[in-house]
Amino acid sequence: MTAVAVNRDTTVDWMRRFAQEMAEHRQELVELDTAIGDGDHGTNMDRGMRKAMEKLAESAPGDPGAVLKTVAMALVSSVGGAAGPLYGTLLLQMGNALANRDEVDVVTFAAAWRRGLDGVVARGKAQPGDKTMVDALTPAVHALEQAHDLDGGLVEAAQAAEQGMYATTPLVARRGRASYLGERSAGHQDPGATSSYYLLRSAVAALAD
Amino acid sequence: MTAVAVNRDTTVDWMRRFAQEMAEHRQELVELDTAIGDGDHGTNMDRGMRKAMEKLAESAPGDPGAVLKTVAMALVSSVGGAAGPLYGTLLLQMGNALANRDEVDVVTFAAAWRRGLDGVVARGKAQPGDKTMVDALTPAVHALEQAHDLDGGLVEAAQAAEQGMYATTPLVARRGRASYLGERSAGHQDPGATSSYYLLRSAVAALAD
Amino acid sequence: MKKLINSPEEVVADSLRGMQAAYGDRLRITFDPYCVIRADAPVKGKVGIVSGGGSGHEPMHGGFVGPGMLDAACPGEVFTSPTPDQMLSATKAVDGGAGVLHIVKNYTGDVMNFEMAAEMCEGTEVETVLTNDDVAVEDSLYTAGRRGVGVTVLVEKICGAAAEQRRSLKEVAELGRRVNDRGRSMGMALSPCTTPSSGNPSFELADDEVEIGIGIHGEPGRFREKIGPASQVAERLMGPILEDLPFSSGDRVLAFVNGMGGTPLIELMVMYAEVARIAADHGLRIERNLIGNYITSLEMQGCSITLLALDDDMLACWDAPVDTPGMRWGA
Amino acid sequence: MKKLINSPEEVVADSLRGMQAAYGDRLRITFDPYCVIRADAPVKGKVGIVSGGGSGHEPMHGGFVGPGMLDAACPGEVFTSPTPDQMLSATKAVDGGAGVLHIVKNYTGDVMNFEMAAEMCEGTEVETVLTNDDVAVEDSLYTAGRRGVGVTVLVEKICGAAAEQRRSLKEVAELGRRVNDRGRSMGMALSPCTTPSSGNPSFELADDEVEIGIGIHGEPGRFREKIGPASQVAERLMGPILEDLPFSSGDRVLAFVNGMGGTPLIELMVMYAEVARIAADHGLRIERNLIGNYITSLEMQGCSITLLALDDDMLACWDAPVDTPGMRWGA
Ligand SMILES: Nc1ncnc2c1ncn2[C@@H]1O[C@H](COP(=O)(O)OP(=O)(O)O)[C@@H](O)[C@H]1O
Ligand SMILES: Nc1ncnc2c1ncn2[C@@H]1O[C@H](COP(=O)(O)OP(=O)(O)O)[C@@H](O)[C@H]1O
Ligand SMILES: [Mg+2]
Ligand SMILES: [Mg+2]
Ligand SMILES: [Mg+2]
Ligand SMILES: [Mg+2]
Repeated sequence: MTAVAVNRDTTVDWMRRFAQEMAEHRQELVELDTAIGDGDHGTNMDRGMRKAMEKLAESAPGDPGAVLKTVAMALVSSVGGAAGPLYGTLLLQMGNALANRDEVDVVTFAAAWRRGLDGVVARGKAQPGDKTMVDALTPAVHALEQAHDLDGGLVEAAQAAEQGMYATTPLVARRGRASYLGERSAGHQDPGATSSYYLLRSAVAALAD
Repeated sequence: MTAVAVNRDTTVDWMRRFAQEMAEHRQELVELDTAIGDGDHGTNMDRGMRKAMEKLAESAPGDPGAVLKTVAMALVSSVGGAAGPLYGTLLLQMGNALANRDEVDVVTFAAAWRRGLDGVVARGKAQPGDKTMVDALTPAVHALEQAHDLDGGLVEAAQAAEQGMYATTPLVARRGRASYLGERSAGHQDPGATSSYYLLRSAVAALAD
Repeated sequence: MKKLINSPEEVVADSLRGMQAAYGDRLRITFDPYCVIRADAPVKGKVGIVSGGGSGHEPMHGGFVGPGMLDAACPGEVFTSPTPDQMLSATKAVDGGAGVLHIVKNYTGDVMNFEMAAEMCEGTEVETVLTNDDVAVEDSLYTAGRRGVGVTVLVEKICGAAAEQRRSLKEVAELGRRVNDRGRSMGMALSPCTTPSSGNPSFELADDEVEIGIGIHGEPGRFREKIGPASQVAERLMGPILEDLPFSSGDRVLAFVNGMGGTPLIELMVMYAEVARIAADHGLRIERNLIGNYITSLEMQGCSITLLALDDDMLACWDAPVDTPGMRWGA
Repeated sequence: MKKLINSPEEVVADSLRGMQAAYGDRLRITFDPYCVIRADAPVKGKVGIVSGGGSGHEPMHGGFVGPGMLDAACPGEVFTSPTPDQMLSATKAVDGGAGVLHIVKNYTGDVMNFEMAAEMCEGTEVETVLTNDDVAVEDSLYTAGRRGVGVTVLVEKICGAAAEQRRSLKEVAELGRRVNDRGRSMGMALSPCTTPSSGNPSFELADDEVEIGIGIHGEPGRFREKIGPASQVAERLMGPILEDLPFSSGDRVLAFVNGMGGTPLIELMVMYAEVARIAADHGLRIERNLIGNYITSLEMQGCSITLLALDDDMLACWDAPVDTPGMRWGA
């Protein structure tokens, strides 16, 4: 295996790649959210990650935990909607778990993800199957927890997130704005699950090799 | 020639036929008015003539002058816009000219039309060539004044009105709502000139033979 | 055509029924002929103020009936001026012995119908203020002249206040004419409107086009162009307005950004920001403002801007209490 | 997409600049973060009232800031709930020592952001009133619950008046909850709206179709149908409202006919006539009414109806003076 690991620079790189994904897939996320929500998820995430990159440049945090907390705070104060508090909480709790850690191993990293996901569930009260980002995150965190090394674990986590994302399509939404649609929400992929998959995919690109 | 003349019954018939023309050509007049005005001329005239027919039925006026005054008052109080006062004035002044007359001859009838047209010009200040109903009425009244008998005179008057109506198409409007269009009013037939032609055409059908 | 109406024929009557249900304690609505009248009319010794015009411009005029503004309004059919019998009936209903002012927008139909009404108003002294503030129209002998638009709302408010102070008919009329003389407007549209009876849009605009200089009945404007940012739209309207009066540095003005009926308030606020910027660039002092849907064209999207060069009297009359469904303060 | 804006990114900031230019004497506008605050805040000893939500619903909420109503509003991006730092900043700015009430519409985003804000508001007592009056949404454990719509405007007005009377935070919050409990709403759309950032209509409707039960962000409703007369539309909305509370004969109500932003006032008046008829058929006494654009969805055409079963306290609070850009009387 390689020299890539979860440290300050790779975490910044991860966030940079995620920001890029949000910019590139902005319109896709807008369209997914137009179908079952209010059409702003792409704009919200793109705006938030731009702001996060500015904040990272300004404050130059020194470890992965601080990087994630900086991004989390930027998201909380610039995204709004459901995604702002949820992604904010996810990254804030991960950041808390990684506070003052560096060169993080897979076990620690998986635990940080678990803490982040717990935060998302505590905040949003969604269960797996409710057709939310939780459906992409839950199997991803689980995969990471089963993994023996970071590289393989991240790849499997991203695959699990992707499957979780696809699996939201037939579901009937029970949380968030899409729940107003009732049965009519079935047949559409969840936008938040989709952006969550991109978060995992960015992690693979930045942290695995 | 025939027994048809301008008397109470034929005047009522004239108005009835005009009401019918306004109902039938309502949409045409709306479309003409949409092109260079505000699209209500057909609705206005149709509403007015319906009301006029109601009033005629209620009040059963006894001579041509009274018939025309009844219609005039109904138009004034139900048409609105430019056409209400103008058609109201036209028929009111004709009615005044024919007050207590019956079995009216062509000279008297032509004089009544002249008085009506003068009223329209006094009220609206339009000159021939301004692209208004005056462009249909002026040659029609002139033709009637030249005529030796009612039948021939009415037919010629209606033909003159028709020509006057067509002749409005190339004109640039200088009165009424169409004048806001300036040069862009050219190329469209004037709605008021069109309804005026129908007034003459109805007269032929009811009063000539 | 999709509209919240029962039928094209009944829309004016139905909306008046709505006003009666909503404001019957303050307004008296008559249906034959259509009039909206202050419940306490005639107010003895006060000049009565009557306005009127086609429907479809709500809240103008019916929504401006009440203490401090109009004594009566005569609503015509949609975009069709009302008839003399309405104005006669309204004039008689509000004649408190001090005469009645007719506020008339300069359209051929409105002018002629109000003229006929004035001729019929024997026994009541009537004065007329004609509004013709739309700079988009060339004012010449060879047209029907400038249209009356946004300034009409300001004339109604200011004359209404002057009448409450028991000024004479002549004084109220002169003030109204001064407001008209010192006010200028211009409008634009992003989309047309459809009258219930015609069922078709008043004009067609491409997906990226706007019409500059539009009238409130969908009359076409000065020109069409590709839509630009709000800053550009504001300049297109403010330019001709500022030139026309002309307004000069140091003038105190009332700035009125009016929605055409289908424009969201957030866009009117964006427009107001641009108007304020341009006014400041010209050294004008905006002393008062009015932002919202006041003189509309059914569901048309777009806006108009009106600037009024204020004097102390107008300012005081503007600030005076008004208590109508469409404009209310100090009461 | 044709809009009077400079750019999709700047629309909220530009509209706030417009508010600052127009109402800068009465409102303090901050841009980082976005807040609209009463110029005289904090009012000592008075409960501060903070509301907020996505932009695009104007005049709600920024237009309701002023004496007698809100102390501050937090505007989010268009149709996106604002962020906790805005609410924190607004809460601190209006804390006059008697605590601060947050008025929150029940949407996942709004609820979570306000929750985070409340967690951050150390040193200030905060109570929250959640509005969820939209009967179009099934209220169950398996949905996000009913949306907060028209009743929010009434809660803001009534709580605003109660706070001016120096009632305690608990009392003001309880009154707000009672208003929410006794109010029900339902909306419909004739046409969708387009957010500046997406540039595409929120949904598609056929030329002769309406959507019944729509949300204020273009969320789809209960069903679609061919458009019928206004009387039928009113029944579609009034039926579920009347059943839900339930309202019973003799009840005194406030009837609120709200335009979605692109609906002409003449159509709202036609709708009000129908609402009044149906209310009368049910033996309800309409004691107060509100008709116009108060909680909108950009340029959407359509309307919503809200009924509130009034008690004496609500009635008195409703009638109390209010002085804001969007609602003004007695001042
Ligand atoms: N209660 C919840 N728990 C977890 N995720 C949620 C919840 N509600 C919504 N989401 C996620 O948020 C996404 C929508 O985000 P976004 O469009 O930015 O916010 P909003 O719905 O406020 O417009 C949904 O696709 C869903 O994945
Ligand atoms: N000043 C005028 N003199 C004579 N006819 C006029 C004048 N102004 C308008 N008209 C006629 O009235 C017609 C329009 O009538 P109508 O559409 O019913 O009224 P409005 O223009 O008020 O909507 C025009 O086509 C024209 O023939
Ligand atoms: Mg969304
Ligand atoms: Mg016309
Ligand atoms: Mg007309
Ligand atoms: Mg949103």
